[in-house]
Amino acid sequence: MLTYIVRRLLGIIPMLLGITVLSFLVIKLAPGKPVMLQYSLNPKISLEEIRRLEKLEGFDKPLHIQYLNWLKNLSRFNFGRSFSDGRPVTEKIIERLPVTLAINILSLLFIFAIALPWGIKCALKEGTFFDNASALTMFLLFAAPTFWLALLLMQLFCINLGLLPISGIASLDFEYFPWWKKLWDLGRHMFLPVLVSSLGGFAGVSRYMRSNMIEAMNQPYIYTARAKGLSEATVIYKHALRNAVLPIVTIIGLSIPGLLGGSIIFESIFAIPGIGRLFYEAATMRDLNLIMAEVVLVAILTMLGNLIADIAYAYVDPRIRYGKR
Amino acid sequence: MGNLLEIRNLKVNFNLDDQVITAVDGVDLDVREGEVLVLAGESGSGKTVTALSITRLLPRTAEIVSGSVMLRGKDLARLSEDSLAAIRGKEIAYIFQEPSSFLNPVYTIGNQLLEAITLHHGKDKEEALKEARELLALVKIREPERVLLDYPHQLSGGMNQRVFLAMALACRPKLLIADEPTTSLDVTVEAQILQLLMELKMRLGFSLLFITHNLSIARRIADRVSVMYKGEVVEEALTEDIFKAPKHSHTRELIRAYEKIGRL
Amino acid sequence: MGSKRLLFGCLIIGIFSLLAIAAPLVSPYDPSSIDQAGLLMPPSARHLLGTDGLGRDLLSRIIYGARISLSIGLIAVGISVAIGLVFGAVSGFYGGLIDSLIMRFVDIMLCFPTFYLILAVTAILGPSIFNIMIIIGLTSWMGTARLIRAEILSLKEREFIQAERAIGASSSRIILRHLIPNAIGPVMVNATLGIAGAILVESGLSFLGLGVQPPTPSWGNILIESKSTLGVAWWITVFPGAAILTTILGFNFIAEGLKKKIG
Amino acid sequence: MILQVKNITKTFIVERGMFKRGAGLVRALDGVSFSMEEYSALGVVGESGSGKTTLAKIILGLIPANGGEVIFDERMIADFRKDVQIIFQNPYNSLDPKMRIINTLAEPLLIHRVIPRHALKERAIELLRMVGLDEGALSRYPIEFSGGQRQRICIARALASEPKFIVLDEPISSLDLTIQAEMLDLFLALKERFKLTYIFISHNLAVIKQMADQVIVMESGKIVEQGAKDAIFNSPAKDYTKLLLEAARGW
Repeated sequence: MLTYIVRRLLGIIPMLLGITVLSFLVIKLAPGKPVMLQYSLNPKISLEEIRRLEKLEGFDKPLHIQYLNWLKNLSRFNFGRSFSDGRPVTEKIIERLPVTLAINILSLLFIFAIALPWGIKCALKEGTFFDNASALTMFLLFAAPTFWLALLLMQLFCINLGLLPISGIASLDFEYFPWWKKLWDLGRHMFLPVLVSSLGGFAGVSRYMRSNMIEAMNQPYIYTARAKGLSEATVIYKHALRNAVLPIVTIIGLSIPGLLGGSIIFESIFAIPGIGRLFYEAATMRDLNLIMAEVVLVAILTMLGNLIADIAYAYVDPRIRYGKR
Repeated sequence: MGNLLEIRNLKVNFNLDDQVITAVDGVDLDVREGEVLVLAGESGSGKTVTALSITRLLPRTAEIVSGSVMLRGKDLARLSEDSLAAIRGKEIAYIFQEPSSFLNPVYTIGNQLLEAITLHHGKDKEEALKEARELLALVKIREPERVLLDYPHQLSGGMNQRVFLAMALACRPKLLIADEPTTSLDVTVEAQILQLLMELKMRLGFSLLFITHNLSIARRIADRVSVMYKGEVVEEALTEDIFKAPKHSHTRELIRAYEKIGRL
Repeated sequence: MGSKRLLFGCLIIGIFSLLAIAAPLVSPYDPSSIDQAGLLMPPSARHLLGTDGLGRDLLSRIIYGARISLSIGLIAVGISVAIGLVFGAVSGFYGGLIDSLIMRFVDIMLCFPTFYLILAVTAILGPSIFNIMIIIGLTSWMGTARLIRAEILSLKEREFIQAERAIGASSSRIILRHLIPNAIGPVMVNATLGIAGAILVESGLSFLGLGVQPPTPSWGNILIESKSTLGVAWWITVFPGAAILTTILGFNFIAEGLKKKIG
Repeated sequence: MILQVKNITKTFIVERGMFKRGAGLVRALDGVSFSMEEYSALGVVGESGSGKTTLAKIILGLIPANGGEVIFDERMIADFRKDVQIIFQNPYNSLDPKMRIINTLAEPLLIHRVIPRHALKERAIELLRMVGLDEGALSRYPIEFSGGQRQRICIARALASEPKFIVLDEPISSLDLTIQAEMLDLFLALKERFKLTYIFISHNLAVIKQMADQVIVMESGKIVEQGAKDAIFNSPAKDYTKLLLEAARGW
């Protein structure tokens, strides 16, 4: 087990290298000089000034030197300053990260808490009205653009029914609330964002769980379990379920990029100050340092998510944990 | 000798998307107390479906259209799912063709074996473990302690079939149904498993319904042979008689083929 | 079941494609002409789906939007399938070092949540229709590459490929006459789903204002307005979204039907 | 000598579970040598994992060996790919599911330019008749045929280029008993008709006894015993051979 983990951890190094090189190249696609871009809005800066700044930031050096310098800074979590307000990029991201992580983790929990039992139920009722109706629903959820669903839900809950606040993560007078009211307030604000960011994943995971379960129920060992005289409940929940659930572990890892990507859209719709919205703002303002920092960050988060899921899967599946004798 | 099991006019259909296929078409079959009955036939002849129908272990698409399955006077075909579950494993046990895929890959051998032991008799853990070791010794597994902790994929096909046999015999069933249990094994291992099976049958006195396409096995172990062809039993006779004087044309064809390629 | 879905999907996509191609003939108004009679008019006989905030006919804008959205979907997937096919086939057929290099590259690409990468590149290169097609294509080929590689690896193990080699068939003959015809089915399914995915990405991008730029109508950018008209003009939210939903459903139905057909 | 196999070794790398260190090496073949006379029939018998199939693939050049060599006598084998053919165990996997039978049969004819294009169809029909099928099969797909029929088509394809040497790798073990018997008769008839030299690989000693005049017994990649059929069956020298015979005869 230990050797496997060490091997996987070592595997991160080339991945990190690849991720940073690719991110670096993406930014270098930019036509024109970055410094120009940065200060182009500022008419007071002269051409000489720009040259000087370029030298200062090392933009006159060859590409690989620039990359190495950038990498050196990166290893110290120094992504430079934001073009828009001059604050350190790292600081801006750290400030915004908790909200995004909280919503995504809540979504993940929400997805799995509902999608797994739902998928199992569909599998056990394969071909019935319930199964077909849920298949259709999931199909629709899969096909609907998230931001459109968000708009419709906002219309319904916030405008027609007036039940929920339309945007933000807290009320204006949040600070003066007692703790229970704070919690309630947060809950009301978080409800729609978490729901919206879960819907797509929910459809995917429940369909996946359903097909895994159906497959497991058709395996030879299910005949064995029945032939032993086990009750149908034991057959399903001991023998089929364990086999069907194991591969789900890797799905958690795979759903991370989707969730993080979705953050951009729903955070900007619901006006939530997370890294998704930060990225959106950076993209509209062409704030290169910030864009680059976030691209690297989400890629690393994704990679770590996959890594953890892989190791977890290898651990829970005895066929991988123990080889042949 | 009396009949342990009497199957009468069994008919099983498979309801597929666009058609109905009759897999078993009016089968009568008797298994006598303590005998070895070989159910022989080629692929698709309906022998496995017949065997699974006895305790209704069929896939969802299958449907028992008619027939009775009497076990010592009790009609299994009319029993509720719960009462049938009480009979499976306890009075009628199965072993299958590919032991490695018929064992659950995510549980240890010990777990699966203990399940079989404790299911029909409430035993405490110590007792059950002792029983498990004895069962493994019964099927001549040398390192029972180690095997109990192993997962199926860590054992060879032959070992898994031994484990399977131990599991099937846990409740000392009256009838053991073996569906091509040696087909996926090498010939030398096949010989060992068959020998073990016959030894255990002598010791424990169960009846054996053995399903195979391999007539040389039939010749070796059977008291009687039933031949199935296209969902029907076309011939049933004492082993000696059927090889000496086969009556049905399909049996003759089978035996001719066996003489050519099954017999050394 | 499979063929019914396939038919239904083809019907939906067929209708949208026809509308898109014949946009100038079938749309009741020019998509950018402004009706002086009023902005944000609800659906009526004059404007079947109502008008937008500038008084433009919503139906006409959706019909013209179909042109943009469908062609972006189609071309982006064309690019991504082409790249995926080459990488996947090379990787699967030759194996060894080149295979591990390509697959590591795929792993790395997959670490970038597509939307971040696309947004980063559009932010830098500027959002034009052309850029969007290329960028979506360049960032969505990894699934296809993996699929093709897996298909080819499993086909290579099949005995009929060995038998072909035994009768002396050349590598190119095996690839062209045996591997590709047998691997193409899953690729078609994948590509159909890919078109749906690309249309979704485009609409999201345009909705954020970083995709197709107004006044050119696309389904995503028509919806931008709905943020500010929520509760005032429901039709601006409902109809373009429904167009996206139906199209995606159509492609998904085709994919499902194809999958069943292939077996 | 039509075939000489000299000291073939082949090792495979296998992953042994993720948490056991590194990969293991498995010796699939270990110093295998034998030779064959023209028009002779060699039976190779062994259990799973004995290296039979690996040997077949190496002889055909479908996978490379790690050591040793396979020599076909140049005077007799002019064009390796045309003159040496193989029949696999699983007929369900051996035909391209997307190809009509006529195209499958035409492939070797086209590749080796055995006959002019316009005669292709006629030749394909002839091939089908040879293996007991008729021209109705031409425009159909593999899925429309039973296992036995598919194996017949595989034989027709193998014979299309008029080979001198055929490797039969468990060619009947996935078929029903009665079909197996028919296939053996077909092989024997074709052997006579085309003056074939062949290697027949099987785990079934009874089949080997009928199909071969020389026999090789293999176990874990090595040749345990080789010799004339009668010698092997009547007075086996090695324990393993005895064990196999005993298992096949019953106890």
